[in-house]
Amino acid sequence: MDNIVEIQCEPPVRVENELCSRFRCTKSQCAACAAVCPVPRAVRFVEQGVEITGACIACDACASACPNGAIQPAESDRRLAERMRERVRPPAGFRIGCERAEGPADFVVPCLSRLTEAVLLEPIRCGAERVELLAPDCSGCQLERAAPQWGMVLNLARALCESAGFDADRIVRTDAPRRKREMTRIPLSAPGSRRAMFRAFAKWTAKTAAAAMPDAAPEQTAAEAFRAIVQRHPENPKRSHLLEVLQSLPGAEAQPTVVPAAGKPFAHLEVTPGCAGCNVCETLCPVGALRRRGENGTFALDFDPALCTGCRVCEVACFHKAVRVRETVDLSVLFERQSATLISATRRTCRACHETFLGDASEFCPSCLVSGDRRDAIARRFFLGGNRGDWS
Amino acid sequence: MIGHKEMQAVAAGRAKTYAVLSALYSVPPSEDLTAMIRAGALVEEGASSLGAAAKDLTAAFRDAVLEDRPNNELTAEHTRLFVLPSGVVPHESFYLDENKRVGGRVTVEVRRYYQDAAAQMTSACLELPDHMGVELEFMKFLCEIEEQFWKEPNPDGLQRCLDFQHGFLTEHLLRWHRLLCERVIAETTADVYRAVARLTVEFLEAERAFVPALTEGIRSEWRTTCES
Amino acid sequence: MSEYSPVIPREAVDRSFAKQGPKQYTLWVDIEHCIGCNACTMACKAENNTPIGVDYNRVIEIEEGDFRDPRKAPNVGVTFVPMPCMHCGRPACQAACPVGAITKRKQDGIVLINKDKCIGCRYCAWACPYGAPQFNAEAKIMEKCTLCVHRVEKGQLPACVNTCPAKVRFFGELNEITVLMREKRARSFSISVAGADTKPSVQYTIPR
Amino acid sequence: MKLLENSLTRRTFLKVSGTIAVLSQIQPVSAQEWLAQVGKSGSKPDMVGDGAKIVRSVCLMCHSGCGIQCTIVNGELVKIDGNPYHPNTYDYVSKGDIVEESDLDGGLGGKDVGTLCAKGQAGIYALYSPARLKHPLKRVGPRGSGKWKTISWDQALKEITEGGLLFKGVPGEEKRFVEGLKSILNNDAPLGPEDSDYMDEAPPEGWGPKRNQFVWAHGRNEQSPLTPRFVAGAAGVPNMLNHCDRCAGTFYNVVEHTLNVPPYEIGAYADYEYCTYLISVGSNITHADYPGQTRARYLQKFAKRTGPDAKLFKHVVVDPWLSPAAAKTLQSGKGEWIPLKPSTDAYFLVGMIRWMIESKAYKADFLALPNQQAAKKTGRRNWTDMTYLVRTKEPKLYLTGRDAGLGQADYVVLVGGKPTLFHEVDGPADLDAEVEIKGEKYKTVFRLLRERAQEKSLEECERECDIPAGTIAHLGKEFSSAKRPVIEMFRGPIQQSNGWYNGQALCILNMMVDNIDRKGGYIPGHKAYAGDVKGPGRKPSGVSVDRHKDKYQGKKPVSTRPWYPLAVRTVTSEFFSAAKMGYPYRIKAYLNYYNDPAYTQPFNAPVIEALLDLRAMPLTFSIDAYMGETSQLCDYVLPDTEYLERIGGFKTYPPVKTRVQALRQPVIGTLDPKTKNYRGIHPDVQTADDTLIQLALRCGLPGFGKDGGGPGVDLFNSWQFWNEFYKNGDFKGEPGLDPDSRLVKLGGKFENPGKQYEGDYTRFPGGRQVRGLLAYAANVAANKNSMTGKFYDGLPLYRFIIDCKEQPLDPALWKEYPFQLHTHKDAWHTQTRTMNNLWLASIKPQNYAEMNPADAQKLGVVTGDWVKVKSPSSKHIPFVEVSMGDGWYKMQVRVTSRIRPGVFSVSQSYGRWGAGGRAWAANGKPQYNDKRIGAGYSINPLYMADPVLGDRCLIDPVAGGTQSYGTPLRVEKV
Repeated sequence: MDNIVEIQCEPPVRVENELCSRFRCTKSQCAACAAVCPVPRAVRFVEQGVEITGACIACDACASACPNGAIQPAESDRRLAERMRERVRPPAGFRIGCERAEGPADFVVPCLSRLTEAVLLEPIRCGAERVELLAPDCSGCQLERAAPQWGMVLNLARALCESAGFDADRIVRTDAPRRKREMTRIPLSAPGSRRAMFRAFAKWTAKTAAAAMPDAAPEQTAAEAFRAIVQRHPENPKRSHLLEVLQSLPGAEAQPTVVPAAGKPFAHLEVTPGCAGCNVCETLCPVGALRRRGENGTFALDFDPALCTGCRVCEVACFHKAVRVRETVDLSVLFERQSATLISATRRTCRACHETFLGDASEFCPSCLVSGDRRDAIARRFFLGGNRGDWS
Repeated sequence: MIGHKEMQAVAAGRAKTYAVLSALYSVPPSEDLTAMIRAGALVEEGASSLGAAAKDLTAAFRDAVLEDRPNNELTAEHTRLFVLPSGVVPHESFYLDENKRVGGRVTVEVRRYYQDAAAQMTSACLELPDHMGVELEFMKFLCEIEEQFWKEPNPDGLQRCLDFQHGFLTEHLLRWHRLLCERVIAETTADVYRAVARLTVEFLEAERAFVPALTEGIRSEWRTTCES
Repeated sequence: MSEYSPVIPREAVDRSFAKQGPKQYTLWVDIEHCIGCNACTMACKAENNTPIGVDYNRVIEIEEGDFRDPRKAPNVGVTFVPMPCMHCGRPACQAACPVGAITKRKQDGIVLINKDKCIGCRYCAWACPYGAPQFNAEAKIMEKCTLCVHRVEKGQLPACVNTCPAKVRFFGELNEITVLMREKRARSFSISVAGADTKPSVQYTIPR
Repeated sequence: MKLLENSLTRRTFLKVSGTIAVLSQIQPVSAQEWLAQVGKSGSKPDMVGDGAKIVRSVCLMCHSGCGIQCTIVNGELVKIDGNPYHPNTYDYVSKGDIVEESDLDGGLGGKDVGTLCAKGQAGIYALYSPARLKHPLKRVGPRGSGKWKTISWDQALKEITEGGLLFKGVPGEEKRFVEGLKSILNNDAPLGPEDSDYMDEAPPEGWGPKRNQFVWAHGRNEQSPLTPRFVAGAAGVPNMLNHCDRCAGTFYNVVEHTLNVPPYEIGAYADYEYCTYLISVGSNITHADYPGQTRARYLQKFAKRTGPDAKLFKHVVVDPWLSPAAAKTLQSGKGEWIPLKPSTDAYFLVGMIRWMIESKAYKADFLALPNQQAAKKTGRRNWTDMTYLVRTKEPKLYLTGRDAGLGQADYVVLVGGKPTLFHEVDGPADLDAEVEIKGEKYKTVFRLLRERAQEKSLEECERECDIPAGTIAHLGKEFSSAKRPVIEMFRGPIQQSNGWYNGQALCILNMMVDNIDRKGGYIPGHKAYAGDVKGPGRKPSGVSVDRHKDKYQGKKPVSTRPWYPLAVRTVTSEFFSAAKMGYPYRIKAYLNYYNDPAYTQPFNAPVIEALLDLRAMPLTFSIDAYMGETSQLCDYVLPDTEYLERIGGFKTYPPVKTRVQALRQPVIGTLDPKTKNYRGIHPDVQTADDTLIQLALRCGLPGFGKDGGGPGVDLFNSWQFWNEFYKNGDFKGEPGLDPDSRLVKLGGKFENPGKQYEGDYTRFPGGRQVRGLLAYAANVAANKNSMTGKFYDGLPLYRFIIDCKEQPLDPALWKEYPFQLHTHKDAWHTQTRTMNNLWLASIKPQNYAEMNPADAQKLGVVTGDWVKVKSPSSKHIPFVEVSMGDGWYKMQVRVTSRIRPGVFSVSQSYGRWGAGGRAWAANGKPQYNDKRIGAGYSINPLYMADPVLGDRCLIDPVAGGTQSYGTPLRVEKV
C-alpha cells in the first residue's frame, strides 16, 4: 500500500509547461524556481522543462519566483488577493505576517515567499495607506532558502510604487521577533503528508475503479507534439494579475522609472539588423510578448514590453544573435501598455522552400542556400588541394 | 413535425445530388444529364449559397451547350481535367498520401472502407476507389440504403448507415474535396466545371454539419418517435 | 557463400551489433571505388520516404584539374563523395537547436532529430558544416540521415549500405572500423572542418 | 423530433427532379442485404493483403533485367531492393546446379539483400505516378492538337480493328475512311501499284501481301515472345521494328558475325573479373552499360583484386568524355583516359591493328590455325579465318575449293604456298600469303587486313583522331603484351555511320590476342533459359518497310532509298521518313509500343512530320503508360501498365556468365482466380499483352484464343500465355506460374552463378563452344550498297562520317560548323523513363551543354552562360521550348575539363516535352506540366541529316546503326 501511495503521489503545485522557459527552449538557463525551493530534490530539471517531484512541500515560493507564472500554486494569486482584500480596512495600513512572526498581523501567510508583487500591491489598491511585512529573522527557518525571494518581491513592489508615482515606502518591511513556538503548518516530508496521501489514494482508487468498468473508453494518451504546443502563447496569469492591479491603483500616475533589468521580471528588447526573420523568438517566447506581423510583403516584429518577463528565451534562442535584452528597463511601460515594433523589413519568399526570409540577396533563402550548397562546398574544399593537410 | 416520409425524401434527395455530382466527375456529361440540368432539374429549397451554386451550374450548362453545339467541348474539358494527367488529380491519394502515391496507401484505405461498408465495386467501375466520382457514388449508395431504412423503419440499420456516412465524410471526402475543387477552379476553362466544383464544396459543407446533426437527432429521439 | 564484401567482413558487422555499452555506429565510405551512381541517394529516399528535393544523402561530384590539349596527358580528375550525416561526436546541430530536438544517442551514437519537437527554425542547417539537415518544406520541419535507425535497431544494415552496387559503403561500430582500417592500412580520414570541431564519425578511405 | 427539425431547417437541400442514369460503379443492394453483409468484408480477391510480403520480379527502369525484390505492406509497394537470388544483383554461389530458395537468407529482413541502382529503386514513383494514363483515349481534334476523349476499351479496340469514318467529328477528316486492322491484317493480296509508287524497285516476288501495311515499332520490348507472336506469328507481318538502330543493333550484328554466335545472344563484353588489361572504347561501363550496377560491382572486384595479377591490372578508357570509369582509372593511377575525337574510332582501332601487325605483336600461332582439329591440338576452343583465301576482285568472296579446283565448296588455305581445303590441314596454315589461281589473285584474310591497315600511317591516324601516334603505339604494345588483355566496346564506336567496321576492327583486335571466350577475355553473351508456347501461326513474307535483311533486286540500277540487307535488327530511323514518302509501299496502320521516337530519334523533326501526316500514316495508335511525345501525336492511346504490373520475363547480359531467366510478375494488383485476368492498380488499364491478345482475337488472327497455344491450351489473356511459356522449353516439367513454385518464389530460374568457367575458357552456356571466328565479313562483301550499286568492303575501313552513298561529309562543312556533337548518360537515367520520375529527376535537376574550357574561352562563355547551337540540318520543333526557330537551339553551358576540346556534349534524357515535361496543348489550353520533368535540353533535334536524303539522320549503310556522335555544330554565344 505504501508503495502505491509513493508512486501515485503527485506534487501539490502544477507546472504549466507552455509557460516554462526551460520547456520552451532548452537553452534557457532559467532556474528561478530551483533557486528558491527550500526542499532538496523537489524541483528537477528534465528534458521537458521542470518537474516538481513528490518531495514538494507546497510552500509555493517557486510560484512566486517564476516570472512566467508557469508554476501554479494550489491557491491562485487572485484567490489569495481576494482573501486579503476582505481584511483590508482602508485607509489603515495593512500588515502581512509570516507564520513565525510575533506581532499583530492583518494577514498571515505560511511564508512570505509566497507573496507576489501583485499580491503586495493589493492592499494599496484597496486603499490601504501602507503595507508592512512583518518578518522575523529567516535564518534557521526550515524555509530559509526561500527567504531571498520575498526580499526581491518587496523591492519590486517598491519600485512599482515609485513608477506609479507613489512613495516607495508605502511598502516596508518591519522586523518582528520570532514566535517562540514553531508553527510551521507545512510538514517537511511530503510522502507522509496526509494531504498528499489522501489525494494520491483518492486518485488511485479512482483509477482502479475506472479499470474495472467494462465500457470505459480507451484513454487517449497521445501527447500533443511539442511543435504544436509552442505555437500557442498562453496568458501569463501572474503578469495579467499584476497588470490588472496596476491599472486600478488609485491615484497612480506613471513615472518613468528606469531600473537595471538584471534579475527583474521585466525587460525591454532590441533587434539588430542581423535578424533573418526566422521567427524563433516569437515562437518560443513563453508569454507571447512578441508578435509577428506580416503584411504587404513586409515582416515586422511587435513587442509588448508589459508582457515581457525578461526570461531571455528569445536572446539565448536566436542563432543570429539578433535579439538583445536591454540592460535597463522603464517600469512605466507596465502602465502604458504600448507595443513597440522591433524590426520591420522586406520579406521575400524562397523559391525552394516557400518560406519567408528577410533580405534581398537572392531568390533563395539563406538557409536553403546553406543546406543545399554546403555539402557540395565542404566536400569540394577537402578534395581540391588546400585543405589536404586537414586529413587526419 | 417531421416524419419518416419526409426523412426518406431527404435521403433520396441527397442520394440524387450525390449521383449527379458523381456522374459529373466520373464521365463527360451525357446528353441525358445535360438535358436534365439544362431543364432546371437542380432546384434549391431555401435560399442559400448552395442554391446559388446550383443556379450557377444550371446557367453554365445552358451557356455551354447550345442546341447546335454538341458536348464535344465539355468532353474534351472533362478528359483534360480528370483523365489526362493534368494539374487536377481527382484521386484522394494525391492529396492525402504524404508521398502522393496514387493507388497507394490511401487508395487501399478507401477500398478497405468500402469493403467494411459492404459496398462492392462493380466491374463497370473503371476508376480507382479513391476517385472523386467513386467516392461520391459511395455516398449515394449509403444514402439510398438510408432511404430504405427510413421507409421500413429500422433504427439500428439507420444508425449504422449514418455512422458509415459520417465516418466516410470525416475520414475521407471532407478532408480533400476542397483541395480538389480549388484546383479545378484554378485550372478549368469551362464554367461548367467551375460551377461543379463550387457546388461540390457547398454541398459537402452542408453535409459536414447535417450528417452529425442527424445522427445525434436519431440517437436521442428515435425511440420516442417510434412509439408515437 | 554469399555477399562479396571486399573490405569489411560480415563478422565485423555482427561484432558491431553485438557490442554492449556506449558505442558509435557509423559508415565507412570507400571513395576510391565510388562510381557516383547515386543508388545510395535513391535507396535512402525510398527507405525514408523523403519528399522530392529532400535527400539525406547525396553524392557530390568533384572535378579538378584542367584539360585543354588532347595531345597531352590529361590532368583532370573526378571524385565522387557520398555525403550522409556525419553523426558527429560533438554535433554542431545539437548545440544550435533552441528546443533540444536533436539528440545524440548514447547507446549507438546516432544523431537524431525529434520530429515532434522540431519547430523548423533551421538553425541546425545553419550550424551543420556538412549541410546534412534538410528542410522538409511540406511538413515544415528538419530531417536528416538517421543511419536508418529503424533498420539498425533490428540488426539490419542501413538501406544505402545494402544497395551500394560498387560495395563502397560499410556500416559498423567506429572502433571496429578503425581497427579494420588499420589492418588494411587504408588511408582514411574523416571530413573535419577547421573552426568547427564536431568530431565527425563517418570514415572515408581515399586513393593512395 | 426537435433536433431533427433543427438539423433540417438549418440546412437547405438541393432538389433533383428527373431520373439520373446510374453509373453503377458500386453494386446496389437492398437495405436488408446490406445489413446482413456489413462488417463481413473481404471475400473478393484483392490486391489488399494484410501485413508485409515480398514479391520478386524483374526491373524495367532500364533494360538490364536486374532482379528486384519488392516489399509490399498492406497493399502498398514500399521498397524495392535487389533480388538476392538474381546474379545481376548479388554475388553468391549456390549449392546445386540450380539456385534454390534455401541457398540464401533472402526473406523479409533477411541478411542477404541484393544491390540495386538508383533507377530500380525509383520504380515506386513510376508505379504510383499521378501522370500515368488511366483510360483509353481517342483524339477529337486534329493530330497533335491535344484534344482527346476517353473511350471504353471495347470502343477503342473495335474502332481500331473495324475502321470506318473514325474521325468524322474532326474538321477536315469528315470523309476520311480509315481501314481497320482486321481488314489490313487479313488481306493476303499482293501489294500493287495502288500501294506503291516504286514498283520497279520491288524484288521479283513483289513487296509481299497487303497485310504488310501494318507496322509495329517498339522501344523496349520485354514481352517477347508474346509480342513477336502477335506481329510475326499471328499477323504474319515482317514489320516489327525495334529501337536497335538507335541503340546497339550494329554491335550485336557485328559481334554475332565476327564471333560466329547465334543471334540474340546479345553482344560481347570483357570478362571484368579476370582480365588484366582492359581497353573500353566508348563504353560508359558503370553508368550506361547493361547492367550498370553489376558492372560496378565487377569493377570494384577487379580494382580490389588480391590475386597474383592484381598489380598488373590496367584500365584504359577511350572516350571523348571523362566517364566515371575513366575517372576511377585516373584516380587509382592504374590506367589511362584517351580522349578520342568523336567518330574517328576507325583510325584508332585500325591504327592499333597496324602497329600490332607491323610489330608482330599478335598471336601468330593462333591466327595460323585454320580449323577445329588444329585448334584442339593446341588446347584451344576456337580458330580464325585469317589464313583463308579471299578474291581480290569484286565480289571479294572467300575462295572456294571448287573455284580452286579442289572439288569441294569449302574454304581454301595455303600450306607452304599450296592451296589446300581448310579442313584437311592438321596444323598451322600460311598466314601472310597470297596466291594466283587461274589468273586471279587471292590473298589470305590476314594479308588483306595487313594491307588495309597499312593504308594509313600512324601519323595520318594521329591527324584524324587527334591523339598522339605514340599513344596508339604504346596501347598496342601494352595490349598485345598483357597477360589477359581485352578490348571492349559499347555504343561509342558502334553508333556511327562506320559502326560496322569499327566493331569489326575491335573484334579483330581481340582475335589477334587470342582472348575470345577465354577467362579474362572477350566473352559473347550466352543463351538464357527460355520457355515456349506452341500453336498455329502465319509466316511473314515480303519486304519489310525498313528493308532490313532484304537485298535490293529492283529493276532500277540503284534504289531511291537505301536497303539494309545486312541489318539483322531493324532500321527504324529509316522507317518514318520512308513512310512519309510511301517508300517502298504505303502503310496503313502504325502501332507504337513502349516507344517514343518523336523524342528519342536523332534528328527527330521528320518523325514528328511523318506522324502528323494523315496520308502517310492513316491510323496510328500507341500503347503507352504516359502521354509521351509520340503518343501525343497518335490517333488512339491505349494505356499500358507499369512494369511492376505485368507478367513476362527477361534474361540478362553477358557480364553475367551463367544462365538466367528472371520472371517478371505483378507485385501488386488483382488476379481473378477463375479467369486469370490480371489488373494493375488502375482498373481501366490493362497490360499491353492483354491488349494485343484482344486485338488478335478481334481480328481473327491465329495463335490466340481457344486452343491458341495448341490443343487444350487457351490463350485469352496474358497470364495464360506466360503460364504456358513457363511450362515448356527449358521449363519442361515445371508448374508454370504456380504461386508455390520455385520460379515464382525466387523470381526466376537461375543457374548456380559459381559455374562460370571450364578450364581457361568460359562455359558459354547454350552457345557453340568450338567454332571458327570470322575476321573477314564475306557476307558484307557479297552485298552492294543499293544507292550506289557498289560492293561493300569485307574488312574494316579507315573512315570518318559518311552518308548513305558512303561519301565523306563535305570538308567545307567543318569550317562553318566546327564543333562536334556528343552525348553521354547519367547512371540514374534511361532515355524516356526517368525524367518523369521525379525521384530521379531531383538527383540532377537539369543537364547542361558541356564544353571544354579551351572552347569556352574562345566563345567567351563561362558556366551558366547561354549559347545557341545549330547543325547543318536542324529544324524548328515547336514543342521544344528552347528552339529559337531557324534550327537554332538555346542551351546553358557548363564549362568542364571532362570533355575534350571541340566537342559539345549534352547528356541524354533531359528536355522532355511529353509525359508532363512541357506544357502541351489540350483544348487549346496548356496542359499541366512540372518544370522538373522538362528541365534541361534534348540534343536529338540537333543531329545532322543525311546530306543525300535530307530527311533522316546519318545511318551506317552496312548495319543500319545511327550516327550518334560527331555531328558538326555551330555554337554561338547568346
